[in-house]
Parts: sequence; C-alpha cells; structure tokens
Amino acid sequence: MTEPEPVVELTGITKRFPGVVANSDVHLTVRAGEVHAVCGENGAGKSTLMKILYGMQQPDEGTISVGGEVVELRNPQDAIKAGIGMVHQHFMLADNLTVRENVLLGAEGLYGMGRKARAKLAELSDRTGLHVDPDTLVENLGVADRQRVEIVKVLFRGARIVILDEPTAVLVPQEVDALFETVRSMQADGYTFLFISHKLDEVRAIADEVTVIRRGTTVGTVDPKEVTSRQLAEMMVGSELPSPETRESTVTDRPVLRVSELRLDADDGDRSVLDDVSLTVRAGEIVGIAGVEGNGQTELVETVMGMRKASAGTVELASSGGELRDITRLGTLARREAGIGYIAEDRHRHGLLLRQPLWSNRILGYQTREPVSSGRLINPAAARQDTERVVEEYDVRTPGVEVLAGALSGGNQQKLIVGRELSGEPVLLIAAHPTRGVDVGAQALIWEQMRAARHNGLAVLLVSADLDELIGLSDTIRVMLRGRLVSEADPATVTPTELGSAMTGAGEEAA
Amino acid sequence: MSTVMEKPDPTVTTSKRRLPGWARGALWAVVAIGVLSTASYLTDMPILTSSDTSQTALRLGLPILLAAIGGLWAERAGVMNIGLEGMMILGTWGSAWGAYYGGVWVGLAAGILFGLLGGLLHAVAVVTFNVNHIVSGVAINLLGLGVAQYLATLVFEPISGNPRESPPVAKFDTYSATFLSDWLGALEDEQRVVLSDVAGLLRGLVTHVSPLAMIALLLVPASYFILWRTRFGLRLRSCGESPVAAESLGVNVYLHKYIAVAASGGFAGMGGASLVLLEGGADYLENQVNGRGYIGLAAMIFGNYRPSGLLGGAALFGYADGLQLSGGGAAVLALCYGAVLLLAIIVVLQLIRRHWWAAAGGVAGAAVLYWIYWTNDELPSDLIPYTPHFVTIIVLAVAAQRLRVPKAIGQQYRRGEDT
Amino acid sequence: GCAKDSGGDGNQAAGDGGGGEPGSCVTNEAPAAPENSKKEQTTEHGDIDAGDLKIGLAFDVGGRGDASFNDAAAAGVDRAVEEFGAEKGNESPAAGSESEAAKEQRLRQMAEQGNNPIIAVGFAYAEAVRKVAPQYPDTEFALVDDNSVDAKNVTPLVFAEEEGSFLAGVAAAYKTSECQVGFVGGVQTPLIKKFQAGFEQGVKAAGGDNIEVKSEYLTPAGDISGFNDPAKANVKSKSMISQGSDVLFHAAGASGQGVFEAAATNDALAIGVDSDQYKQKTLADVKDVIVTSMLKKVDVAVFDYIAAVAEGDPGDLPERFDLSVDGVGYSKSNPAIEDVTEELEGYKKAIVDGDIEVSDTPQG
Amino acid sequence: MINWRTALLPPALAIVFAMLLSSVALLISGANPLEAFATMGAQLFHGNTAVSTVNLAIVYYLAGLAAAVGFQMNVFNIGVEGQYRFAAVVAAIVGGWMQLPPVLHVIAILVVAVASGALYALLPALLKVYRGVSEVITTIMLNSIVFGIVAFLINPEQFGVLHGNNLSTEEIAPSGRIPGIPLGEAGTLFGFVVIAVALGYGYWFMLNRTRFGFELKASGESKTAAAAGGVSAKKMTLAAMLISGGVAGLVAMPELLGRDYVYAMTATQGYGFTGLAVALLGRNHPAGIAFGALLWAFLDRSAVSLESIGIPSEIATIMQGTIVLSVVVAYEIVRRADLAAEQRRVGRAGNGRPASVAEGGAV
Ligand SMILES: Nc1ncnc2c1ncn2[C@@H]1O[C@H](COP(=O)(O)OP(=O)(O)OP(=O)(O)O)[C@@H](O)[C@H]1O
Ligand SMILES: Nc1ncnc2c1ncn2[C@@H]1O[C@H](COP(=O)(O)OP(=O)(O)OP(=O)(O)O)[C@@H](O)[C@H]1O
Ligand SMILES: [Mg+2]
Ligand SMILES: [Mg+2]
Repeated sequence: MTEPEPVVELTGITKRFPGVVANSDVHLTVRAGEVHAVCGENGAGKSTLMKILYGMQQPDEGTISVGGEVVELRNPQDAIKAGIGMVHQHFMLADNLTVRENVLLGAEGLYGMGRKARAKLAELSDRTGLHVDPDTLVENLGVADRQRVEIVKVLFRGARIVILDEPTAVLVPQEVDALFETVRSMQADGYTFLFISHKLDEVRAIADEVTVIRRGTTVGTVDPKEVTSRQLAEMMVGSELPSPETRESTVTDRPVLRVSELRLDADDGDRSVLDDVSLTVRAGEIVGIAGVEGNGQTELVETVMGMRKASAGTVELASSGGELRDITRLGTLARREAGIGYIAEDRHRHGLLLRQPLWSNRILGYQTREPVSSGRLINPAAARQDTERVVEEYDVRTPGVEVLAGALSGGNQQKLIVGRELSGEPVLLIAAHPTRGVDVGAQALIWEQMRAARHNGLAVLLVSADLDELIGLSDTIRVMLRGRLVSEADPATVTPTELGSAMTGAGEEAA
Repeated sequence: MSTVMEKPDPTVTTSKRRLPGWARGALWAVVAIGVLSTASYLTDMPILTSSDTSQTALRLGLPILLAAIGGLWAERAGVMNIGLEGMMILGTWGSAWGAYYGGVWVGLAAGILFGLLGGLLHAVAVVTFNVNHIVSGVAINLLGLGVAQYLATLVFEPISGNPRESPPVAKFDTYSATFLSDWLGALEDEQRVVLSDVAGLLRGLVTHVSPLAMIALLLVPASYFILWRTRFGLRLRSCGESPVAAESLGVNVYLHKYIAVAASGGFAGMGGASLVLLEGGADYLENQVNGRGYIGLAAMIFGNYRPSGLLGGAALFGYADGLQLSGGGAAVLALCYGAVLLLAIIVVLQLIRRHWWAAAGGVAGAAVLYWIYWTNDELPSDLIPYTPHFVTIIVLAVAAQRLRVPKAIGQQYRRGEDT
Repeated sequence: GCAKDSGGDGNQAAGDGGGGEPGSCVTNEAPAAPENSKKEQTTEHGDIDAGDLKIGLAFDVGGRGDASFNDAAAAGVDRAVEEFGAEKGNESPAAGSESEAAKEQRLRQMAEQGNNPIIAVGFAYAEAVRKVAPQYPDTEFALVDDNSVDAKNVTPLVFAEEEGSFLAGVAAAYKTSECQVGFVGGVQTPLIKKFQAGFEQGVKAAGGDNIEVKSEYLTPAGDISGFNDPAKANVKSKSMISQGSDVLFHAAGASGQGVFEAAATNDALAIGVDSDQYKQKTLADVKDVIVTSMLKKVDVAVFDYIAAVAEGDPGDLPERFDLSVDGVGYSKSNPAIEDVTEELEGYKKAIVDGDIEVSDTPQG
Repeated sequence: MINWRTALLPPALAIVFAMLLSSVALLISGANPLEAFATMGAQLFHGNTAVSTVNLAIVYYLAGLAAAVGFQMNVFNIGVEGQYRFAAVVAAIVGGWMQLPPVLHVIAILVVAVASGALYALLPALLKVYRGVSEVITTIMLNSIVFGIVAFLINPEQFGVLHGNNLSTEEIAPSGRIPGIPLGEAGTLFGFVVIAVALGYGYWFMLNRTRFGFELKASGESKTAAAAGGVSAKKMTLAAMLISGGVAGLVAMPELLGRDYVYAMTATQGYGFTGLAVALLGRNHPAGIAFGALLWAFLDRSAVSLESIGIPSEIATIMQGTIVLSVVVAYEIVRRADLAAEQRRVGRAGNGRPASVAEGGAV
C-alpha cells in the first residue's frame, strides 16, 4: 500500500489560555482519504487543536499546512476556503432558525438561496439520513438530527477535510452505525476525516490512524488495528481501562422509589409523552432505562424530579423510616430534601451555574441543607470547605474552588456534579447519562462512586445512551419506547445489539 | 451580565398545527374591524371607524413604526437598543437642518444620516468595546439630547432666534388616491354597518398620504424581505441567534452587527424626521420626541420581533392615541365597549377549547370593562391621554405572548471567546 | 388616480351649521370703549441709574429664546440693561428633568456671584426661592408666576392671565362664524386653567349661550410633554375644527404651532398666547391665521421690577400685573383684529373699571 | 478577591478619556476646557454642593439598587421610574393624612411607599409570569400611565392642595419627617443615608448570604439549572419584580421625608432611568452602584456649576453621556489588557511546558 501524501500537517502548535496551556508543541499529520482519530482525556486539548485547524483560534506558535502548503487560518472562512469543515463538540446551531437557514448560513454564495440550494440540501440530507422538513426550526430537532444537520452544513460547503469533534457522544448505537456508514462511504469518495471520541471501541472501529494527546502535547500515533482499547487508554492516562461491570448483586427487597401509572400530557394537550409508566427501584438496585433519545426518558426523569407536573399517576419515595410516602404533589426542592440526588443529562442546562464559582455550584439544590446552608442563610465558608472535599474525593481537576464552573473541562464538571449529588446522602439517585462526553479516567471514577453508593443501599435510576454502561451497571433494564415502558431485559444476558433493536421498536413489531 | 428577556423553553415543543403568520394577522385584523364596527354602531360613535381616525392613527403611529423597525434591525442582530430615543432626537435635528437648506428629501436623508451616526456610536460601544447594551443605550439617549441641543443653539438660534426650535422647514406634500378615496368616502357616508366602517378606515389610508408615510409602510415588507429572504438578512439574524455558530461558518459577526445597529439608528432617525417633515409637524423642537423611542421599542416587542407584528403594535398605539385625542373620553368608552365584545369572542373560543381558567379570566375582564363603560359618562380626564398605553397592556394581557426573542440578545459577544 | 393635495383644501373645515359672517354669533353689546384708547400706559421711570445692579436670570425649562415667558423675562432684562445701564449677570435655564436641589444650587450660585436682583422665572422655582432667599437677605429675588413665597426680599411677579384670556375670548366670539370656539391647553395645570377660565368667560360675555366653547388639554398636570407636542396638538385641533370650532385659542407652549397649522390648513383662525405670536419668526408660515395673541407681559413686569429695585422699593410694584397696569393684554399687529379693537377696548375698560369681574377658575 | 487595579484603573482611565472628548466639544463652542474642569472640581469645595451631591447620590443609589435586583434575576425593570413616582405620591398622600407619633409615622410612610412600589410592579410581574408578556413593554406603558395617576391623585378634587400655581399633596407633619444630619456650613445630609447604607448592606447580605438571594441569582443565571435545583423561576421572577418595585418605592423618600414634605406636580422625574444606568455602571454590586450614583450625581451638579462660567447645560449633558460611555469602555479595555497579560504570564511561567494544564484541566 503506497502512503498517500499528507493533506494536513500541524507542526509545533502551541496555544495558551489564561491559566492554562491547552496545546504545547503538538504535531499531527493527516493523510488524504483517511479517518484520523485524536484521543485524549478531558481537557487534553483536542478541541482546541481542532479549533485552531478550523481557524477559530489562532495558535501562539507553530504552523499549519494544508495540501502541502503552509497556510494562515485567521478565521473559519479561511479554513472553509482551504476545504476544511468542522462539526463541533457542542452544536453550533441557531435554535430559532430553520434547518435550511442553518445550513445555508455563510454559504449562500455557493448555490444561492433558491431552488439550487434546496436541491443540494435534499441531496445531502439523503446522504446523511436527515429526514426532516428543512423548514422546521432546529429547536424542534433531536440530537441525532442536529448532528446530521451539522454534517450537512459541512458537506454543503464542499469541505474535503471534515473534523468531527465527539460526534458520537449523544448517539445511540444504531445512530452511531449510521454515522459510521456515512463516514465510510464518504471516505471512499475521497473525503478525509479527523475524528474525536472518548469511546475507544468506536475509535478502533472507524479510524485508520490514531494520535494520542496527553496534557496538551502529542504522545504518539498508532495504528488502531494493532492496539487494544486497553492499550490505547494506557497511552492516554497510564491507567487501566475500566469496565462498567457490576459483579455481585446488592439488590434488597426494600422499595425506595415506586412510580405507578404515571402519565404526562404534552403541552399542547393532545398526546401523552409518558403513558402508564410504572416501575420500582429497590435499595441497592440500579434500574437502567434504555431508549432512543426522545422517547420519554427525559420527561420521566423530570417528572420524577418534580420539574414537570404529572397528569396522572403517583410517585412514591421511601422516607428515612423505610415506608413509602407519596411525593407526587411535592416540588423539586421538597423531593430533593426527601432524598433524591439528580445528575441531569445536560449538565450545562440543568446541572451547573456556569458563571458561578464551584462552591456556589455545590449549593445548588442543597440551599436548604447542612452543611452549606442553615435553612434560610447560606454558609459560604462551609460551602467552600465542602467543595474542597468533593474536589479531593472525586478528583476534580481544578486550580481551586473559586474557579468558574464554566471553565472546567466537561469531565471535571461531571465529577463535580456527581460529587455534589452524592454528598446529600440520597436514598435515590437519578442519573441521566452520567458519563456523557467524559473521558475514560473520569468515567471509571464516576462508575466507581456509583457502585460504592449502591453498595451502601442507594437506589439508582439510570438513563443512558451508552449501552455498555447500561448493561454493565444495571441490575434491571427497562426499555422505553414512545413514552411507554415496553420491555424488560436482563443485563446478564442481553447484548447491546438486542437492546438496540428493542429500543427502536423492531422487537415490538416482530412480537 | 447580560439582560435577556424571557427565553422560550425549548423543551416545550409546540407541534400543533398553526395558521401561517400572515393568515393569523389577517384574521386578527378582520376580528378587530368587526369588533370596532359593531362597537361604533352600538355606541353610536362613528369616530371609531372614521377616515379621520385612521388617518391620524397613521400619522401618530408613523414615528413609532419607524422606531420599532429600527429596534427590529438591532435586536435581530442581537443588540438591545434602548438608545432609539436618542437616535430619533438626532434625526429630528438632522432632518430640520437638511430640510431648511435643501428641502424635504435632503431633510429626510440628513435625518437618517444623523440617526445612523447615533447607531454607529452604539455599535462601537456595544460591538467593539463590549459595553453593556443598556448602559450604552442610556448614554446615547443623553448624548442625542445634548448634541441636538448643542447643535440647535449653534446652528438654529442665529436663524430662528430660538435655541429650542428651528426655523420653519419644508414639509412633505401629501397625495390622495382621489378616485378611490371618493368612492370610499361615498361608501363611508352610506352608514352601512361594517362596509362603511371598513371604507372609512381604508379611506384614511389613501388620502393625504405623504411619501414618507408610504416609504415607512413599505419598509415593513422590505424589512421582512431583507431580513428573512436574503443572504444578508440570514447572516444578520444569525448574529442575534448564535453569534458563535455564525462566526464558525465564516460570517463576519462584527460587521453584520455594525450594519444592523447603524441601520437601526438610520430608521430611528427617519422616525425623528417624520416628526419634523410631516404636515402639522413641529420643525425641530426640543423634547418633541418625548419617549416615542421607548414606545417604538415596546411596539417591536409587542410584535414579537417581527415586522408584521410591530406594524400591528404601532398601528394599535397610533389608533388609540388618535382616538383619545379627537374623540376624548366618549370615544374611549366606546373602545371599552369594543373590548368587551372582543373579550366575549375570546371567552367563547376558550370555552370551546375547554380552557376554563382562561375563559373565567376573560369573563372577569369583560365584566370590569363593561362596568367601567356602564357607570361612567366620562372617564377621569387625567387618564384619557394614556389610553394607548392602557390598550397596549390590555391587548397583551388578553393575547398573551409566546415571545420568540433572538437568543443571543444583549449578549456581549467576543470573537474567539465562547459561551 | 393619485393626486397631490394642494395647499389648504384639506378636510372641509368647520361643518356647515351655525352662522355665517364673523360677528354674527355675538349677542351682547360690548361696553363702550374709552375715549382715548391710545393712551400709553407704561409707567415712566424717568432717569434711573441702575449701574450697580447685576441682574441674574434663572430660567425655567426652555430659557432664552423660547418665544415664551422665559424669552419675555429676558427681554425685560435686556431693556433694563439698555435703559438703566444695569449689568447683565448670569443667566441659565433649567434642564428638563433637573432636581429641586439643582434649582437651589443655581440660585445660590447666582447670589454668591453677586447677582442682585435675581429673577426666577416660573413657579417651579417657588420652593427653591423659599429656601434660598432667607439665606441671602441682602439680595433681592423676584419670582415670576408665583406669590406663595412670603419673604421680605422676595417679590412675586404674577399676572392676571384670566383677564387677558377674557379678551381673547371676546375676540374669538367676534371672529367665529360657526358660533363655536375652542381652547387647547397644553398641560392641565392651575396656571393654564386660568387661561381657560378667562377665555370661556370672555366668549360668554360677548356671545352668551349662543356660542359654544370647547376646552381640551393635551396632558394632565405634571406631564409637561403637552407643551412640546405639536403633532398631538395638531390632531386635537383638527378634530375640534371638524366638530365645528372655527377659532382656537391655545395655551400650549410650543405645541401651539400644531394648533396654528391645523387652523391654517382647515380655514380656521387661532389666537396666540404669551407674546405676540404673529411676529414670531418660527411661525412665519402660519402667521395669517393668528388674529391676535393674548399677551402676558413678563418683560414689562421684569423691567418694572428692576426699575423698582433700582429705586430701592420693589414693594411698590402692583400685587398682580393685570389689565389695569397693562401686565396682560392682547396684540394688534395682525390687521385682521382691527375691526373688533373697539369692542375689545370696551371690555378692557369694563374690566379695569371693575364692571366685569373675571374669575380665575373655570366655571362648571 | 478584590483586585484594586481592575476596580480603580478603569474609572481613572475613563475620566481622562472623557475629559479629552469633552474638551473637543468645549473648544468648539469656544469655552476653556481647563476652566471647565477646574470649576467642576472646585464645586465640591464650595457651599453645600458636596453634600447635595451626596444627597442626590442617595436617591440614585436607591434607584440603582431597585434596578439591580431586577437585573440579578434577568428581569429588565425599566419601570423603576413609574414605580417610584406612584409610591411617592401615594406615600405623600397617606403621610400627609396620617397622624402618628414620630418614629411610627416615618415607618408607616416607608411601609406604604414600599407596598405601593411593589403594587405598581405587581401587574407587570403577573403578566410576565402568567401571560408571558415582556416586562419591558408593560413597564414602559406604566411609566407613562403614572403621569395620569399622579395628576389624578394630586388634583384638588382628590387629595391635592393648590399653592401658588403649583399642586401638591398635603404637607407631612414633622412627626413623619426624617431629620437631616447637619454638617454646618456644608449643608445638611439626608438622614435617609443611614437607611440607604443599610439597604445596600441588606442587598449584599440578601444576595450573598441568604438562601433567597442564592436562588435569585441562580435563577437569574440559568432558569433551567435553578429549576433542577428546586428553584421556581416563576416565583423568583415575581419576587424579583416585587422587591425591585418595593425598593423603587423608596427612591423618592429621602427628598420627600427629608426636604420637601410634599409631592408636587413639579417633582423631579427620571430617577428611574438613571437608576438603570447606575446599576449597570456599578455592575450590580452595592459598592459599584454607590460609585455609579456618586459619579452621576456629581455630573448632574456639574451641569449647574458650569452654567456659572457660561457653559450651557447641553455641554454638561454631552459630558455626562461621554463619561458614562468612557467608564464602561475603560473597564473593557482594562479587562482585555489583564487577559493578555495573564496569557503572557502563563507563557513565561510554563515556558511552553504544559505545567499549568495539570492544575487547570487535564487529567
Ligand atoms: N477559550 C478558552 N479560554 C480559556 N481556556 C480554554 C479555552 N478553551 C479551552 N481552554 C482550556 O484548554 C484546555 C484544553 O481544552 P480542550 O477543549 O482542547 O480539551 P478537550 O481535549 O477537547 O477536552 P474534552 O474531551 O473535555 O472535550 C482545557 O483545560 C481548557 O480549560
Ligand atoms: N471561557 C472559557 N474559559 C476557560 N475555559 C473554557 C472557556 N470556554 C471553554 N473552556 C473550556 O474549554 C474546553 C472545551 O470546551 P468545549 O465546549 O469544547 O467542551 P467541554 O466543555 O469539554 O464539553 P463536554 O462537556 O462535552 O466535555 C472545556 O474544557 C471548557 O472547560
Ligand atoms: Mg473537546
Ligand atoms: Mg468534552
């Protein structure tokens, strides 16, 4: 096999932020037509490097060459001209604009805004599996479709080099497969990909080459066919690849959460987003909810948390004495006080106050409880102290507790949240996608903590799109489809593929 | 700190079928005219739908409309513009100055130019220096006032002998569609229910219309077209929705914001010019803008950041203002009566939709209004001048709002610094 | 077809009910005019030397050049400077939304800088003068439009607005041919209500119940925008004209321009206020409709006051500048008023003689 | 955590910058900038200007606090203007009518003022929370409507009194007044200053020490995150609006109870709008707001002082606008300079080594 020549070469890239060196002397060579993965821990500097390649940030040192020529990318426009496109880790979409507007934005010159553009858009939608009306607002799309819109955006601009920054973090296996199919077919057409993911199996499945970044600098480049995921992880962190398996069962027969016949009507009132949902979680048990995004998992969690008002049905929670108490009419705060901890699926929207320091975030949700509060008054000193404890115990990498939460890397934000939610001595933990976008090291830590808590009798309701995580952690798995709990699976026997087909309803139709 | 108005919760997805915007607007207009004509018939107050009323509505609503369009451009690009007032003031000075030396069209151009300069200043502060949008707006209101006074003393006083006023300046001629207007006039005089009312309202809009009014009215569809149908407009709006995304797609966010805010100032300046250059206007007169910039901003939000909506807001305000000025308390009472009718319709609708609470609220509101109508021959004269303000609040309270605020409004965006 | 509207054929003015000829609505005979109506009434001040006076002028909002009472006060000072050789001291106008303390500060500042006398224009200064005057007992203060301050060194300069407006009402009664006239007030303050009161009584005196008076205001007390909104005044006036009024008297400050323009485009007449608006430069376009103006001679009062201070006895001034001392009056610069001056002079004499008493609050 | 350089350098820069800009305007109009600045500075040492500046600043401070409470919760209470005027007229009427022993009388008036201010904010709050109507519109409308209400209430047919040509409410008896703090020649400081300082402290305490303040800030920053933490955005919006209105109710009280004792037709307007700018100038921090209020009051006073050397008030207005803009621009410039310096510092300290990443973010 003759080596194709490099299309992208980054040499000696250094980028400093206030307080942090994000990239330091990074070298990266990508050859034409390959899928080149970049791996590294949270905060290792992957996104920064990609943003530099996409012209969104300027390197302090180093050179970039594209197609053999040294280029200066002062802004995304330069990068687009050089044939580079980027799908960002956090979607760069304007919610209030339509799909078409989002795609056309900035590229109106290519096909105009009329029929030609429509045709091109339809063609690309087809190719990427985006089956929505181009005039719907992006606000109304689910994550997978948003992801596709992002890819369509890149292709629409005629990019030949496509950067995918953690595109799979929010996708279910079927969607990941669909994405990979797209990638492969495009690869065959001569596109080049830069691919970032924390899921090392995926990396090995799709990549032709892997570059590992540690602490802002390149550690080395390997052939994924020749390394195991474990070896890759070791390159990244120098530790073993953890697995989410639970060995011995700690399930008791004491119910902690009982949801009965829960119904939630949509806001416009003519359909149900939750229909007749009943489930029980016992002390020491982890109940996993599987389901394709948008089938009611979010709503279930938010209804149990009291953030949405159930239209019918009851939610009961065990009090300290052990007997169940009806909490259907309580507000979110009262439910939290009754002993529910909550790891929200979207940490930026529901988990953190990004512009507040860490210690302030420690108070959120616990503003009425010791040690951070005495009911009416907040105790900042105690909050700082307890946050330091969380930082210590949960290995949150931060210069201090005065740092704004928004400045932490995603994994560390998540560890902070897990630490906080387990600090209130909950009887029930509701964890939605607890390790989404989190690197392997942090993932291991979070799993470890959850297992430990479960061992101490904690009941956990786990929602996750990561089926390995779901199978590995849960004692029972329930599958959610169109607002109903349709089937149950034994994590000891079920495979991700089976689970995946149950989630899409394939199993149901067959039955 | 960024001050953001109520953001719609995206988790609340309304998947319900809805009429397209223009159809709903038309429906509302039909309902409004129906209610007004019924009220005018039942209370024997032809002024509710006379051609004079619609003409004054147009005239009083015009500066507000232009200010609102100015607001629309800025806010769609993500920049809050509290400074509309100051930009309008600059516009009044500029247009008087231009018109004195070069006639109405030069006056209009100068008014736009002066407003535009105010807008540019706002842009420099807000876009380049990341100043809080409200602080900058308040400062521009101060500067607009101060600069206009300063220039008036410098330039106008030697001519007019009065530092607060300009000498008389040329005004726009007005035009009538004579044939149409006569025909409508005949219809109006026939006093036939609804038909005559519609004729009256329409006739006011085709007689004594100045080119400036026509331009202003055309700016509504033009703004829609530019902002929603062109590439420039798409880019501009993307800056108000997600500047980071826009930047990542190669849109020059700073440039678009600059253009939008400058245009915003230009429209506000035009609004100022409309105070000066229309027949019966004031020439330049200190303090003549008198809060219209703020009202324009309100009309724009009233219209949910949309051209057609803000036209409705400005028209409503102008209509109610004209009505209270020419009809006084009696006309306002008749309007109350109209509101009762409107509420009755809404209550029926809510009952059909089984929204019991909303219906009950409607009944209560209608009862209060009817009680006011029934027990008063004259409303307290001190409150009548504020009829348009009351009407605005009542309409909003009844219609409620699902505001679609540009997402990134008020955000202090810096290239390369996300979140 | 689309046609340009020519000048003044707008909305056909003033309905078509009512009378016809000017004067036809008048029912009551005017009192006899005095023999010698041309008598010069201004007091003679002989040779006063006011060289040691430095006159401070604290204006209300608007200031010099506002073509209203501020300007009139300034004119009085200018005349005193010219005739008595007084020194012109500081002058400054109030800002639109300035605080009470700013007014006090202004007066204090003037006193400290040696201004004496200090003339505060407008009743908004009442509180400030009440506070500051006692602190500078050697400085004389004059307060225009307010007599509620009781201090040795404060001289109120107040006017019988209702008497001047009465004559405006008489003029309106003679000029209307529709037997309906109107009053447009800017802001509904007690002061402006005096204009309304006098006007209504004047109309009644000449026309009895035959002439209807409509009085309307743009804004209520405290909302001074009514003095600055010609557009609204224009709309209001147009509607009054279309409802049948054909002579409008305004006391609406700068909004008056809107009244004049409404009159000009709709074949009606108007009466100005405060100063002779027929001669005002900014109104040159519409001056023909301004038959007369009710005059409030702040300039005369200020001038007389300065003379009195120079002579050492400001207490000597009239308690109120009314018709008898020519503190108020009407203008004759527009020839259109000539045919009724005889009657106006008759009413004026009757008021001066006390045969007619004019109330300063609106009746009914 | 106070960084004096970032706190104090910007205003200093701003003043220099604003002086330069204003000099241009002054020179064009033929005035001597040096003389103008000297006069502005000297006014503070003259008569009672310094004290009356502080007195005015107290009023602005209250307006600023009122606006800031709203900003904390992301509500744009542009209606401070209407709320304070409504409260002032109601409190003045009730205060003039009441007969109570000294301290009680004052307390009663203040309670009425707070309640009326909150009441006037209630409608926009309810409409916002239950009907989704933007508070910006409703409060702008209510700002105008208050003119009518004041005129109505102050009419002699209702509760007003006519003196001279002015209309006002009944005078409040001495028992209902707040005595000033006499400073001899320099004038009399409003006794209300004590309350204002207490209120500033209360504001700080509420935001930083109480659960309620925490919830307010949290909800203001992220409604969704706060909701997940058990904070109802509706409740917080209502509370913020009502508190903001309540504080606005106090805005006119220093003058009413400390100097005027009546609320008159000619009473000053516009404190509410100033309050918005003052709050943002001070970045919603109580000390910052105090600074903003003093600055603004100083500039207001300067307008009158400048008259004495023949500089027209519009120049003062222009200077005011310029200075306000300069202050905020200067903050930004200093911030950027700091950022760049920090970046350089990191570069030097780490010498290109990723040392700081270890403490910053990387695992
Ligand atoms: N705009 C910025 N300002 C300051 N620091 C930044 C900025 N962007 C990134 N950083 C810092 O640079 C470091 C590298 O961040 P980067 O986003 O490249 O990490 P990453 O490898 O993509 O992590 P993750 O896997 O969590 O996405 C982090 O420590 C982060 O705090
Ligand atoms: N203004 C900022 N100051 C400091 N660090 C920042 C800033 N903006 C972003 N960062 C850091 O840059 C890194 C990259 O941000 P990005 O949005 O790409 O991913 P992330 O927050 O790590 O996402 P995820 O939560 O999915 O892991 C993050 O670690 C974030 O903490
Ligand atoms: Mg990243
Ligand atoms: Mg991440």
